[in-house]
Amino acid sequence: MSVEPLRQPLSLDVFEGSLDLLVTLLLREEVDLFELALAELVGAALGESALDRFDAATASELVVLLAALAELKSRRLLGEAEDEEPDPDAVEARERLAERLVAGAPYRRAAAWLAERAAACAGHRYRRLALAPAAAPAPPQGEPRALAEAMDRLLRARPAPSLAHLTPRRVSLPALVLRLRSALRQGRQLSFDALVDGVDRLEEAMMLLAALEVARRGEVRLEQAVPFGDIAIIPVGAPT
Amino acid sequence: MTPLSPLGRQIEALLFLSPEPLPMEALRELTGAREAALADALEALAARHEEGGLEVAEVGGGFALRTRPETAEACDRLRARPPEERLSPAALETLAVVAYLEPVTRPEIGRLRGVAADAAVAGLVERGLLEEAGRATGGAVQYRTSLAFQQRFGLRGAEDLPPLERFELSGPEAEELRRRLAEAGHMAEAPGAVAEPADGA
Amino acid sequence: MTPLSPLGRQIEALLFLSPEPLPMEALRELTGAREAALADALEALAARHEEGGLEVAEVGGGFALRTRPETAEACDRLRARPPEERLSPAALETLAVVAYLEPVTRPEIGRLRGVAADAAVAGLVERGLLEEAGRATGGAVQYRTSLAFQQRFGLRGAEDLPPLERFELSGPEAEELRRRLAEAGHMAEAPGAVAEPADGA
Repeated sequence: MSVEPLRQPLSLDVFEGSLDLLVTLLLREEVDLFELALAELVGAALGESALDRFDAATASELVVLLAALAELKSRRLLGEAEDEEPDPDAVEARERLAERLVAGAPYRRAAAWLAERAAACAGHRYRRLALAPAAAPAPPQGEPRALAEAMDRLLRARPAPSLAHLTPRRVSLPALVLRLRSALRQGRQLSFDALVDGVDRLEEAMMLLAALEVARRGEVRLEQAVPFGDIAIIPVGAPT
Repeated sequence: MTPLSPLGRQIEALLFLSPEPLPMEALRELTGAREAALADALEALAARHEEGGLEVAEVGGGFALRTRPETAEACDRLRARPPEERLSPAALETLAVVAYLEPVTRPEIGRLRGVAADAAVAGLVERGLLEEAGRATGGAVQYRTSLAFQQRFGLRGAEDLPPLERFELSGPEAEELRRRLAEAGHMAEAPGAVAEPADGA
Repeated sequence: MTPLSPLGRQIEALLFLSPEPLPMEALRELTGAREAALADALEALAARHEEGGLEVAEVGGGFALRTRPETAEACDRLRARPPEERLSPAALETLAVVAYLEPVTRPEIGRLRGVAADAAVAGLVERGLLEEAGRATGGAVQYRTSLAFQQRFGLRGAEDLPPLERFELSGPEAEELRRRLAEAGHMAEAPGAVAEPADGA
């Protein structure tokens, strides 16, 4: 299996993080770092459909790299003399960067190997069902009043919200839009309840936003038979 | 095709029930059979599942039953979950670093990757592909790859990873990199320095 | 034994994965096949599993794959195997935070540990070492250690916890620490704040 991500043409599919892009550029004879238009680089790295496959982590790394390249270009444009004595600090910094690039390169190639592996193993599903536990002990005497009280507490209005309990956001709207789209690729109607089965309330709310967003773009229509009932997410063009 | 031996049946039932791959050692304990007999029975079991919807796989340090890829679509409909999300390049690279260096801390990953690894690591922990593995001397949490990682990438264990040397830049490649870097000009502030990992947790 | 048809393979994979018996109606939806074809495929699947460790059973209003009775002994041994006994470092840390500060919420645990505690808390609840203890003012679920925790660690109660050398965590001081933890939630740059990802990487 030959993995040569560094030799592939520049596109999002080979964009392996900021340093890797730099390595790619440096190793490609045909690219002169200073003739490269930054705008072209953005286009090449994120692609035209960047919005559809937005990946915040990758994009933020690109931003960091672009800032660095912009700085490089500006230095060059200011026209430092070619034959000037090289600044020892600059030489040292360059050597440090080179060392880091060389040290990190194997992991970027290993990542490409992993990506191939993942593609080869993509179809397998594991059962992962917990073993039936030993028979649960019979509950001690139930107290019906306790049930009523528990229900009552749940139904009663909650105290004013405080920010203290906010859990950090770990789902993003673009990611959920992507997930929804890939689920819709089967061309079948989806059940909102099934989509959010087992997720927390925040993610459920975000998924609703994602569904509304996809509906706004005209890719699906939403139907809710009864108030508070399940929402059907129907791909446009699918039979009702 | 011949019917399964009683031992083969036991193994099939065990692999079916166990939520985790069962190492040979566990099979020995659970069946009381010897390793040679177990190996034969496993082979017969694998043969029996050829041309079916399931297969016997050696993955994550043991043996497991899993579905065959051609049934994936129906399986994903059953789980009412969208198919597994593609891993981003940042996530894959982070996984690669952890797989080769585990246990490893976030700052260490960040140093190798040239960008802070916090988001990538947290995302991978949430997806179950990385897990915590204690703390380093300085107090930073260390991470390692999980069983789900091995299942997803079809690895029996760390020994299935190609040696890292295979991926190293060759001498000429590294030289070339240095030369181009030098040509790129005066870099008092190396681009990589901009992206120093932010956390010391 | 004849190889399974593609439909048969799908059914086998579905019955393998499904936690509950699948009614004919569900199989129809999941495979898109007609009932007559499904019935044939189910029959072939059942025949294929004769003389194996598993069997196709019609049970609870649907079809299921389950272990055969003659494998029950080995299966019981698998069930009786003590689950992972050792507490992971993450679990132990989480237990410690709860034991010393209970009742405490997940975000508070995460703030103290420097990494999210969701998985560790869930695992400990599942293992019966932590339990819910009502809700904090803001609505977040609070946790405390369980009776099983006290038994396992040989403690009669919180007063049996070894004193911490450098901190005094009983009474008002513990209150104070909890208050600070809660306030940290309001502060943008809380020192121990969990570096959370902006999205799944």
